[in-house]
Amino acid sequence: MFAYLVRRLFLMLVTLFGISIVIFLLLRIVPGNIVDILFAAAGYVDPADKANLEKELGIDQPLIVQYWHWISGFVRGDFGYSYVSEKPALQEILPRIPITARLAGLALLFSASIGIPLGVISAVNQGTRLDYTLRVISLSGLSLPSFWLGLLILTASVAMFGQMPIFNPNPQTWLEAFATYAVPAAAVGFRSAALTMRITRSSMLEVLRQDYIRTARAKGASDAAVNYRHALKNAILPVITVIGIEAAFLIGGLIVTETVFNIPGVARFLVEAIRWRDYPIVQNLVMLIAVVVVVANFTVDMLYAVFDPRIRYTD
Amino acid sequence: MRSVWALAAMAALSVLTASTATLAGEPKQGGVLRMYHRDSPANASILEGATYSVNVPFMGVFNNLVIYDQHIAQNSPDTLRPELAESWSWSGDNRKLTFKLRQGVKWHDGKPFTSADVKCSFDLLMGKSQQKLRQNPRKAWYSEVNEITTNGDFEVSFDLKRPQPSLLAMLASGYTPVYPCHVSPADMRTHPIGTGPFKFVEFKANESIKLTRNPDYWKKGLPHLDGIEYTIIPNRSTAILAFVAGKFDMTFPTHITIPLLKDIKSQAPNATCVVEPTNVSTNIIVNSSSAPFDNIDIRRAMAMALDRKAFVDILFEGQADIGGTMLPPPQGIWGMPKDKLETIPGYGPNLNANREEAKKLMQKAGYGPDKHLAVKVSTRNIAEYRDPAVILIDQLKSIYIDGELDVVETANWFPKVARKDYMLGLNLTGNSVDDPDQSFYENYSCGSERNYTNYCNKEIEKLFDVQSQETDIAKRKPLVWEIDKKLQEDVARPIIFHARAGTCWQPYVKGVTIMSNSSYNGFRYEDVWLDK
Amino acid sequence: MADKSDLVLDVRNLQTVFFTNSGLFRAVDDVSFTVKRGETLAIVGESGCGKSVTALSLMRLVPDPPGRIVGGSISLEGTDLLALDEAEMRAVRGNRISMIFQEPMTSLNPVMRIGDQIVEAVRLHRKLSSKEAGDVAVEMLRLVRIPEPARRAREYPHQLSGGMRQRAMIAMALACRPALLIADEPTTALDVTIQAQILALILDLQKELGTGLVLITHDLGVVAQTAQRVIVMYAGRKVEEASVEALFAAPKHPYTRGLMASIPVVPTPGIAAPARLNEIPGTVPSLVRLPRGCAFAPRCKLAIKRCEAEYPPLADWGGGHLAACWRAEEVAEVA
Amino acid sequence: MAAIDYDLELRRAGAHATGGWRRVLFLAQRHVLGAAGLIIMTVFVFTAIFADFIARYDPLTIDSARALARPSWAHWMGTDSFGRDVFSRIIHGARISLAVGIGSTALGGTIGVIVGLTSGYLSGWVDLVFQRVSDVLQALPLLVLALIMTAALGPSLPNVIIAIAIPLIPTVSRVIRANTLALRELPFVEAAKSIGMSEVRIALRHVLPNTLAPLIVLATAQLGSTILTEASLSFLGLGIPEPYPSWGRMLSESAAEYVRTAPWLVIFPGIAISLAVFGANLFGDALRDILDPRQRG
Repeated sequence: MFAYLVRRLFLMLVTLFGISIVIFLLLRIVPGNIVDILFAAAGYVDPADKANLEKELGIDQPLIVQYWHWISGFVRGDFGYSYVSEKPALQEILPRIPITARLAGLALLFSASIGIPLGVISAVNQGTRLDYTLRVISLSGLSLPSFWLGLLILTASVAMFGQMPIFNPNPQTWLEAFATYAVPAAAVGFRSAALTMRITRSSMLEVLRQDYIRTARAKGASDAAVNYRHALKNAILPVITVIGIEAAFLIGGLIVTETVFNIPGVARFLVEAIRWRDYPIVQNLVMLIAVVVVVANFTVDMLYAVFDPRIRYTD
Repeated sequence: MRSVWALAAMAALSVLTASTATLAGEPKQGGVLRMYHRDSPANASILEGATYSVNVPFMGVFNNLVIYDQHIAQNSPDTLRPELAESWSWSGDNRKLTFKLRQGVKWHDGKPFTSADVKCSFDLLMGKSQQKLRQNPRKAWYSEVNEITTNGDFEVSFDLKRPQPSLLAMLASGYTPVYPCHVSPADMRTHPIGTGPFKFVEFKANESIKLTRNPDYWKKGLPHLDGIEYTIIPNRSTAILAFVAGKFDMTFPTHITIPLLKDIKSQAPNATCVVEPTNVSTNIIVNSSSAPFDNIDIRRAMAMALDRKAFVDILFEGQADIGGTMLPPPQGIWGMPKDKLETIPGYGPNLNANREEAKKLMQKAGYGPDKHLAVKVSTRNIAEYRDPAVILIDQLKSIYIDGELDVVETANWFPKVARKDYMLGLNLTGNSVDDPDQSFYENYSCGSERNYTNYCNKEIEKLFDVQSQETDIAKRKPLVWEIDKKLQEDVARPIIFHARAGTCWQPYVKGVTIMSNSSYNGFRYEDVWLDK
Repeated sequence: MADKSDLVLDVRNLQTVFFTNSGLFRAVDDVSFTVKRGETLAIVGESGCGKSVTALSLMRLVPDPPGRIVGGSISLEGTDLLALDEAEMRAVRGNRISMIFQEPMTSLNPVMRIGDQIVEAVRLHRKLSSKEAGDVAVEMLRLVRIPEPARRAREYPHQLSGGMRQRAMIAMALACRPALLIADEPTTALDVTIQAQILALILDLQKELGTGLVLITHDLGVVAQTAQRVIVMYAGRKVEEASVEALFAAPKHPYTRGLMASIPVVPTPGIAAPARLNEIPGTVPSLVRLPRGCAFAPRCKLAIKRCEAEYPPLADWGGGHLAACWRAEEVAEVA
Repeated sequence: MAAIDYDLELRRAGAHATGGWRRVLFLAQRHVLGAAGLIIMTVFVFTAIFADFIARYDPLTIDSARALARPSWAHWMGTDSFGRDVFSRIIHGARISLAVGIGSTALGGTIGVIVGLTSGYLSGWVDLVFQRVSDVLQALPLLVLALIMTAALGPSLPNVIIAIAIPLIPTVSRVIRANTLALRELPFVEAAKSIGMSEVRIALRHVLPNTLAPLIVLATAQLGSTILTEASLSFLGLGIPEPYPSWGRMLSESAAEYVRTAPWLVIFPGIAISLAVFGANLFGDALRDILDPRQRG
């Protein structure tokens, strides 16, 4: 177990190192830098001013120096200063994380609490009209562009209630807080709920064919007992994996949803930072996301061990 | 010394009358004005910015020496009002402009405002001070200024190389606030300190900008508002939905396109909406240094093929203006009259005749129905740029030119233009003040940084100087028209149209005036109030 | 025939079919047999002959679709199982009739503790508290000779060896003292050394509890060791039925003869003969396109014209020795 | 015992449809949703190929006189703010969506197969490196990667295809690698090895064909999501540039402003995207059921 953990940890570090290189290089390949953007906003380019600014920000230095400067800072928790706001990058990033985390958490909750039960229902009623209906709904969840859905929701709510769920940074009541996040979370969560449902369904179908299900029936167990006590507990594993992976993919959905619903979370902030070529923000934020993803994957593997007594990491 | 103290006093009086006239009823004190902001400005420093994304939220933090009357829509030399300067006067040779400064004004951090601050600000703008602006887009405005001198704590003079009446216009722009000496340019970017009606509270990038009432504002009883809060919403449809749903008291100024105005009117019939020219021209930058547009015939043909009315019809449902470099009348002060405008090739009313002529020019250059000219039209990846470019490409089809849109990201746009790595570019030029000096020198003088096309015509340059020194407006106007016409005929930077845009606010918002010939100067908001 | 009250199971003319995309598949075709209290009936045949489907039919666990019991009756202790509704059938399953499956590795729920799985079986049919049921589970584990039963009860299937798991399966199946136990190839997947132990255990417990046993196997050695009577199935049909002694002494069906061909000497009961089935030339016919006549005829050395035209009826060749062959009497001589 | 209609039961099981058209027809009945998906996909592909004949107007021609016309007989889906016919644009947009969908799936799939095969077959350090690289790619959010890629490459059709294809590679290569690893141990591969077949030949002749089913399943599943990714990129302003009628671009921010004054500008392209993706997903699901016996339900 210990050896396994050490190995996993090492691989995680290797992956993170790779990500840091990839994101660092990608950003430098993207033409233009913050100075170009600042001058674009100012409507002129002055080569001398530009060179000065680049020197001031340190983006005139050799790549290896820049990389070392960044990564050593990141490891120490020193994220540098945002090129745009000139505030500490950490201070820019941190307050936005809980917003996105809440949104993502709610979306995942939505996805799990709707996707798993519907997936089970669909599987145990395989081939019935109910199954078909649920499958069509779930597939449509995977087919609707989330920004389109968000836009329609917004428009409909203004048209019908004269109100719209726009982000409220300081909700007064619990209800307000819920309203702030629920609708956008539903818009993102619809897709992952659909995905969760599909995975649950196929996982359930797979499990329902297993010998031990027959054993359970041979004991005289009822359908409900077979489906929930025996099958679901086994079928949940792949679902956990998918929810874990989906957590990473959720970022994509969050970007457009945060844009449509104007939620000042990290996802939209990341896109803006890419647009501004704000290296300290983009690099550190992407690394943070990568750390979350890598840790999430690791957690999923550990959860496997909890849910599946067969798995003991000894490798 | 020709005194204008009297004039200044009269002007000060008219500020009072104008404001009382425009504000129906007794202004109510209090309330926070909630607006949305169209994007996240790079920083809070107006002197370093070149977009009204900075001006709108932060103009209220500052004062100028002089300012255009905030309640007269058309900025003109007649609407200049004193602000931090109590009065101003020109020397007899018109080469020295002296301001008497207001006393007892305090910066938001409590330090007193003096003439040193004025000198600091303009030395900073002229690049003469120890500290440097990270960017200084309007350095050229002060190219005729020799130096700034102070005389005691409350008098300051601008010493000019030659007479330049337009200097006052530039000093009155929202782009020309007075900065405090004791705050570094870097700090001004993150936490601006001014003397204005509103104090800066916070600016969260991509999220919000908050200002609060300055209780020690030197204009007693102002501002009426307790504060202004901007929520940054880059997505226009979301922003408009939120305004319609009553989440905001006011839209971002001049952010509502004409087609969307109908939408707001139908959804929020009580809202007040005003449509005014923004003094932003949409134009074509032509790379005349390389093929194919080094050929004047092809340049002319392109200019003649433009169906300006179609642009205006499609993008503005007819509500935009066609003119030359200067914003056309009646809102524009310096624009050519219609009859003069129509004598310029391509501006004539007979489109078919123009296009026939354009085709002939193209054939002369060796192109025709069987031999089309392939052209790339570069533009920025912003709807305001992209949409006219799409129309342009469609129109060029009529004269054997096959255009392809080349969408360029903001970061790459200016480097690309500077490299001359384009054939045609669709460009927007915003004029911060409706003034020929600002427009001509900035965009057309040899070596100017914003003269993207590097158009350089020494003869015209001389004419620039002539009109610039003319103090009599009536005499200056024909000079300006002549220059404008010449610029269009040279196809220096063909102007397609001058945009208009709408601003809407809820009926209880009072005291807002949208400027009709500039979208950079009207956001002091000290006497805006909420009637609720 | 023995006393009617002594009969635990009476299967008559059982017919189970599968509707597949290649046609109708008669997996069990008109099969009848009985099992007495404490008796062991072995069903033998090659894989695919319908013996497992017969077992599942008895449990009414044939997956539908595609399978369906379409005819006959299954009488367990006088109750016709085919007439019960699903809820009534559930009350019987695991209670009066239980089954042990071939694969101990996959037949236990991997994420449930062994004890819990037995407890579930008990509590489905007995009104016991979970503690009492837990005690029963440990008791059952002890009964199947699992050392340290209390500790094992708290373990998961993967922590047990194959043999242990099969013991646990047996414990589960017998937890409610069923009248009939069906063991579908219970030892096939196990090591040879374990096989005998498990078999011995089943027989011991059967004796102890007086349970009727249907043992499904393809291993004639096992049959000789354990069963009192044998049914031989081929292509979904019962082709021969006899007491073990009679069958081994003189098989009346060429197929049975073929099955025995690999065994060097006729084994005597009680002596382990780890003989496997010999390959009979040819292949099992497709159950969809069965010949009109005897299904074994194409592979049969004794086949005559009549075999192909007419299916031979099951006839009693003396002493309850049934066989479906036109030349039953000649089988024993043709070696 | 209730009487049983054997014929009916057998028909239900598909016994009458043993080959050719009858088999196809049966499968269509069995997988109604999949058949619907196939029809949608066929219409979609057909539309893309014959866009020039189906569209009633040139999708690029601007007509100020007809701007923002409501849906009518002349303009079935109305016109946009430039007076361009929305129906014609959607028809032509199918081409772009199809090009992006197929292009990036094919590109990502091909590279993924090569990487997966090499990685699974050679194992050792090659495998280790590929595995880490795909770890890296998978830890980066797909849309963020695509965003940076399009920013780096510039917005054009080929670049969008590349940007969307790259994040696909690890997904495909993982599946192929897993299959390859499993297949390597199988007797027929061992046999091929024993008769002296070269490794490359074994990989191409024996291993690859056997990973085809999961590959096809994966590819159809990805087809839909690539179309969605393109739409999201365009929505964020980084997809296929104007004036090409990409569906995502048609739905982008500026079009969204017309959601109430000219809802047809928003509704029809949205339906087009959803329908195409829905079709691809339905078809992919059915294909998985048919081709991947393990998943068959």
